[in-house]
Amino acid sequence: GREGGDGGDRGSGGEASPGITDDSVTLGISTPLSGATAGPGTCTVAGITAYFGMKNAEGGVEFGDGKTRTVEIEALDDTYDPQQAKANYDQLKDDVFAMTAGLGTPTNRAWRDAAIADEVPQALIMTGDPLFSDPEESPWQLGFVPIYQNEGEAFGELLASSGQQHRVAILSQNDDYGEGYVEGFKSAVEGADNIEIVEELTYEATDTSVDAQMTELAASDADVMFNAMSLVPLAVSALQKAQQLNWTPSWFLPSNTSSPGGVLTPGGATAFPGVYSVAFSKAPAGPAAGDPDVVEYLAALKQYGDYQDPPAFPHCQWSWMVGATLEQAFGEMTEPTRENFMEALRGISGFEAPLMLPDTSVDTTEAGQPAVSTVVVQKYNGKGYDTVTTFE
Amino acid sequence: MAAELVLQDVDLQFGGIKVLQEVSFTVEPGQIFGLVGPNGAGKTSLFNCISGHYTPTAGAVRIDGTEVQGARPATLARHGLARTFQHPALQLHETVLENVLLGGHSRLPGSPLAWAVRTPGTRRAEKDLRAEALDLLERNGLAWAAHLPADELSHGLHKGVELCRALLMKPRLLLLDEPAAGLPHAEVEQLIATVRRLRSEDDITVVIVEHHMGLIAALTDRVVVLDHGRKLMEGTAAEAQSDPRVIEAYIGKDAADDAA
Amino acid sequence: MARAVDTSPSSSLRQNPWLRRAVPLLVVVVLAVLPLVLTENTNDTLARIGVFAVAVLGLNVVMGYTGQVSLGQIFFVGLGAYVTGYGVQQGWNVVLAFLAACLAAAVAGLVVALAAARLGGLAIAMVTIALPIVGVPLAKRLSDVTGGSQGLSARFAEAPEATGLYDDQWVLYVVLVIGGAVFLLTRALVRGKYGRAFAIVKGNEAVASSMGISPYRYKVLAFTIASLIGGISGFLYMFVIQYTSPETMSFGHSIELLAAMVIGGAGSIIGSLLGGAYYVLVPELTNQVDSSLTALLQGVILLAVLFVLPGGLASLLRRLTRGRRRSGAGSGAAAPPTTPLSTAVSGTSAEEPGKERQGHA
Amino acid sequence: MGTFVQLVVDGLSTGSVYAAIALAIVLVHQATGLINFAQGGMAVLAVYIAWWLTTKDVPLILAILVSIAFSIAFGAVVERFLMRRFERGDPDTAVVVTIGLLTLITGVAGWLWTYNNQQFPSLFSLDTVNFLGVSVSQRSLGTTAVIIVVMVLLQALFVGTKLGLALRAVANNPESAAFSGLPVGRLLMVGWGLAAALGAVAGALVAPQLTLTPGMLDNALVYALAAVILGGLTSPVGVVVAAWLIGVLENLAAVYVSFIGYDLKVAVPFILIFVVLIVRPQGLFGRKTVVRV
Amino acid sequence: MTLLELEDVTASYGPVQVLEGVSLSVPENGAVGILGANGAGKTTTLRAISGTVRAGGRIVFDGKDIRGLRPDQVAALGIAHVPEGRGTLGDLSVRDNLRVGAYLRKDRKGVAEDIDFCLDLFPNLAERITSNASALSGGEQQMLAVGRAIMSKPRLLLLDEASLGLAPSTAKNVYDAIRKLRLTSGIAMLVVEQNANLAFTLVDSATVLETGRSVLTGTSAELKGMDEIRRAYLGG
Ligand SMILES: Nc1ncnc2c1ncn2[C@@H]1O[C@H](COP(=O)(O)OP(=O)(O)OP(=O)(O)O)[C@@H](O)[C@H]1O
Ligand SMILES: Nc1ncnc2c1ncn2[C@@H]1O[C@H](COP(=O)(O)OP(=O)(O)OP(=O)(O)O)[C@@H](O)[C@H]1O
Ligand SMILES: [Mg+2]
Ligand SMILES: [Mg+2]
Repeated sequence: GREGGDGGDRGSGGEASPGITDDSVTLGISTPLSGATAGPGTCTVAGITAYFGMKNAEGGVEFGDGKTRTVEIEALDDTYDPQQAKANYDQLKDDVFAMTAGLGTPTNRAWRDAAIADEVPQALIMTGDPLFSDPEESPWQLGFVPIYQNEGEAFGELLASSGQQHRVAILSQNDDYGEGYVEGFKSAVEGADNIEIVEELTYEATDTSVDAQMTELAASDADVMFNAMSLVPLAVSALQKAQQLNWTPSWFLPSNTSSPGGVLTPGGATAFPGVYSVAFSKAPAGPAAGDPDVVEYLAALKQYGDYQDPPAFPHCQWSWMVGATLEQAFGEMTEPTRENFMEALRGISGFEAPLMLPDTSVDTTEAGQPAVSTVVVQKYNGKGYDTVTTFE
Repeated sequence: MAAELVLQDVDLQFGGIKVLQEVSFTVEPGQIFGLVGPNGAGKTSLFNCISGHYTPTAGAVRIDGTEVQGARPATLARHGLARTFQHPALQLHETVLENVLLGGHSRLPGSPLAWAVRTPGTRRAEKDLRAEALDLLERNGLAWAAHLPADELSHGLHKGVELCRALLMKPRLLLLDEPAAGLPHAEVEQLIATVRRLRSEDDITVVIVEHHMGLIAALTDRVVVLDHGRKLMEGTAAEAQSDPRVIEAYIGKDAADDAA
Repeated sequence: MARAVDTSPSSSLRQNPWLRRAVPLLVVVVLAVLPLVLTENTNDTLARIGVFAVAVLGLNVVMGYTGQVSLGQIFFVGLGAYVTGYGVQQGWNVVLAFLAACLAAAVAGLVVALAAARLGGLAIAMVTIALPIVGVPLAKRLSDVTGGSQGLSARFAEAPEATGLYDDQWVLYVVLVIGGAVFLLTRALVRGKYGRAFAIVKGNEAVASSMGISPYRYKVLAFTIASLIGGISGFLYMFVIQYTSPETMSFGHSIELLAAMVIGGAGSIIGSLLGGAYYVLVPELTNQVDSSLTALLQGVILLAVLFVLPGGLASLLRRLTRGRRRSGAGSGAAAPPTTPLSTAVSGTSAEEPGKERQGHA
Repeated sequence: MGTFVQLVVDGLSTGSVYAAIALAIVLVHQATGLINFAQGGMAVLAVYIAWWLTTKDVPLILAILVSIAFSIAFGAVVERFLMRRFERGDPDTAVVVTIGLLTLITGVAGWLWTYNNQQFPSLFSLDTVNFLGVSVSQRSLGTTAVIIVVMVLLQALFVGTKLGLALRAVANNPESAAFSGLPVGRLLMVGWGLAAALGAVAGALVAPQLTLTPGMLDNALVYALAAVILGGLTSPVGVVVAAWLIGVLENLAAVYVSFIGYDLKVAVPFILIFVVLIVRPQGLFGRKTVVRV
Repeated sequence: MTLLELEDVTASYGPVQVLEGVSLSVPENGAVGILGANGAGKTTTLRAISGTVRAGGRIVFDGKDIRGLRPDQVAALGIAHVPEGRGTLGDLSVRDNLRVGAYLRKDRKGVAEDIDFCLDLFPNLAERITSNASALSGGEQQMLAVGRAIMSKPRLLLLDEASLGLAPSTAKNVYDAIRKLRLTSGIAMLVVEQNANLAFTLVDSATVLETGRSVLTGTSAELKGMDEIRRAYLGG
């Protein structure tokens, strides 16, 4: 970028960065809005749009410099194509104050270097890739959702502490997502002599079926299935196939394929002794339905997020929380500059964003961790989830 | 320069269908040789065996003493064999000139890289070839059509373009498959003159398949008559036309009477 | 003869030798100045267009000109990008990385073509579509070299100090020079000896072979050249985007390249450029209109363009310059000589249909 | 051993999914000479309509029938008002038009029904049948049975009926067919309509398993195309057999050939295509086309 | 009674006009020839009738203006066109080609009989009945194209160089058979033929085209007597 070289001079000047005026601030999003990942991608836009839509309707967001600004969102579709994501970034970078909430590892990586060079914040993005949470490597970046390793680890710890012998079968997506989960899980059960990993297989995100994998895994006779899967259709059919094979282990699913309505009901999850997942946000369905947070959220999602159905992906909730976290940072900003924003963003700790589950919080001060690094393990109860602390 | 062509016991089969059986004959260098016979007798297939488009099931094809059965058509073409097709096959959206230039392909020097950077050598070669192609078209009365797309030419003229394309290859052996089909009488006379000139000026051996008996009689030194894939007879055109077997199988009794 | 001789102004303009020399010069001057005066965003976009125009050009060589449906072009782009990225990370000289990208893509293309060119028609489409489809998991498997699913970043596009240029200007200049050279070379290649050979291999293999053109060898040649050009495009991809991952070569992009080629104009040099522009600009445009309806809008635009111009965008240009060839043939000459009947007999018994009823009944 | 047989059975049922779409592709190719990339998209559209009806409490079977009727009309309209313009031109252009159509339909489906996953009810239950130590769901069995029926019907259509003959004639050479009085335009519309109807059936069969999304059939399409080429474009029986073969070999290769594994098993159909077509360019069961000079 | 009447017919391919006024008429059960040099517009005239090229002027068949009809509509009126070049459906078998020819007919039995008739007329085809048409020899394909036209039992047969590539005896057989059809079924025909000697065995009269215009029309006898015609088309 042409501003690349002179960023240093501007740091303390206090002259406003692009995309922010005295009464408004614009945020950019590049995320898949069409193609295979459009479902969660659309959610990432809907949640944050709903959040700031609601805030704008209340008059705006109060910034630390005393001004109240409305927040505008400019979202572009990248179809999960890194090249397109970079193009979107190029297009947005001069008009928006910060980039945020976009979903995807390769797509966010594609313009990470450029964002650093241009000194454009790439804040609270939806990827569990640890690179974005390393302030040395990524000074202008911060991930939002827990790194994949954390989620896998949480379940691994629970399992290891159960005190019983377990034979574990693993089926993971063949990319950094699946690998991250498996890595976290393994590091947690390492040294625990009650856990034996008996079979470990992968699938491709483009596969139409995982029947063969399920058949092979079922033959291993494991009693725990660790299923690091990010695709709803395959998660459903994996649950179904296991039942057909008469194999009903305890089952672990990651946070983004554990929707009760979208995955577990069609998958017939009640047939299994326990379906576990990890989470930091309340599920809008199930027991939490009456929760005031949830009610407010669902109403705003409909009204401001243009999202009519009950969300089938947790990304809607997550980006709602991204909105709240951004608001928190804005409140600490004393100058309308990107640098100041990053500083403010990195100073949040113990923030319980709306929809957050008890025992989880936003903490941006911990190096090497994304904004949310705490998760709780939950167990499906036939309708929704209960937080559990023991594996039974 | 003209080539000698020898076929020895050539057999060709497709599945169960015997298309050619034990066909043998010799075409002397510089001869104009006729190949006639009823429809489906195997004339075109025989051409295909010579030009490498078909591989005989058995037997040998020799050009200037070298066995060529099984060789690829492109190889044979580069060694001086040219042919026209029974159904003219032109690049319909290209101009007539471009179609003819194709015949000069193997005579153009230069690697892809040389052509990509347009070395002086390639430019000169292209220019010379163009001049030559235009000259050929001129001599065959098609110069007026040189810059028209081939599909704007009527069907009957496609044969002429094909002939020019084949001639630009500077062949030593030329196979013509029904060159007179679709030509009005006056044009046939022209064609006869052209082929004669090919022999006398360019020293080419010519083999012609043709149902136009007038042309066969006027042009050929020798003919072979095929029937059901077998050689029925060999001799001069006059001998063939009066051979009862040929009349029976090919010319037809009435037609022979008419001609007589 | 009623053959109309077109002497529209456009065709006579193009005939003018001065103009014919002046226009390319003007184009060069404009291209040299543009990066300096345009905004950063425009330069970025133009550079990306350059990347994909080169990719489409490669596809055109193998498919538009030689008629082999290749759904694998994006694989070679990805390969070129990976090799470049790897080279840069290993600290190779950029020129070396460029050559390696070209060589790797060309060799891979050659190997694939040696096998694939034995097949024809749709079979070759299916075999080539396997390249991106297998390429994605393969790139993940070779994660030591490729960075796996997290991809590979390489920043090597900083403008040298001495030039005094901004990065985006420098990037665009490099794309213009490399891309321009590729376009000019390809243009020359598909005009003369090899262009005719490619065309006849596409049109009729039997005829090609009887002209001394081995269809197999020329298919392999075209495929290899296309892959080489794909590799160059991959180098530029890395230069402009500075990042690649397995998603770069997902087969959807191969299909989009194919669409871009047809929309630009199959078998057209300028069409490749237009195709590249289409590939880059339409997503930007649809994003501007409504980013939640991009697929719908892109479908509409694609269909609308082809509905109006089935020959692609380049056919619009061709339509404007039509007639040039005819007038080049020289007016009056373009008529077949006919049997001189009319002068002798016309009028004697023409238009007397009564007579034809006298035949047998 | 049990696992081996189960893997074969799994492969057959996955293969049936590919076969369903492959049959529709064969039908449109036989009837128009085109490869229709939008075949999957059109099927998805039909399933959405059926799904939307079921959410309005229309019985499933009725909803599917309505979606089939819609598809016939939609296919005919697509031919009449879109494809007709490209039928005489460059086939590559026509193929790209179908790609554009696919993009458009996907976009429309995403717009009308969002990109969320929808559960489409199955005609067959998910209960399993066990034999020889192998379990198969009734859904797979039902899908396979329907596909076999469709395959037989298609074969009969093309070989035995005057309509099938006319469709083939038009696909082969519309201009020449018209000289014998074949109403080319109408036959093409019929061909597209039938193919779309078949697509709707295929979609309804596989949607419960794949989960309904706008891009539901995108990944399966490549396999279906592979099956079509492998089996032979002219043979319904061939493509079904090829689809099964692909499904089975893919599974076996993933499990028993270590360097292939689950990540590269996708290469199997293409290797298969390559090997088979070198020997039989017309595909396993295809009719040989002769190109004479 | 005139079956087909062309009056001042014009036609063009894109911007290029190639017919500039062709007039001719074919009586019921009559046989009319069209002669002309290559490129004179013979094929285009037939194409104008069968609706494969856009035409101007008047084309009246059986009292009805058929200009602007689609080819299949023209065929449905009983006009069968044997086109120039390969007039077959290459990927279909010989038998299927013949069946397609009979597409408009409803009489199963008659169709079966006529297939046998064609196979009798062209024994080559009988030998290759299950082959793809594209595998046939050039002459055999021509036979099949003629056979297909006969299968439709037309009222008017448009023959464009039907003898092209046929062996002399076969060509003669075909013309004999067509002549017989004319007698038995009352078919009328319009015949383009470079082999004028052959054509004159069939037609009663002929029109000479030159650069897209009919310049001369006469009975067979009249035309055969003209020097220019002999020199250009008949030889001797
Ligand atoms: N590739 C092929 N596949 C099947 N049969 C073939 C093939 N090539 C030729 N034949 C058959 O071989 C026989 C001879 O064909 P060929 O074309 O050689 O005849 P021809 O003598 O040239 O006849 P014509 O005078 O009609 O052109 C024909 O019956 C034809 O059907
Ligand atoms: N597709 C076309 N586009 C443009 N011009 C054409 C096209 N087809 C034919 N022509 C022109 O129309 C004129 C008449 O062609 P036509 O085919 O009717 O001639 P013909 O009398 O049948 O000749 P032949 O005896 O060679 O078959 C010719 O000058 C030809 O160049
Ligand atoms: Mg022949
Ligand atoms: Mg003609």
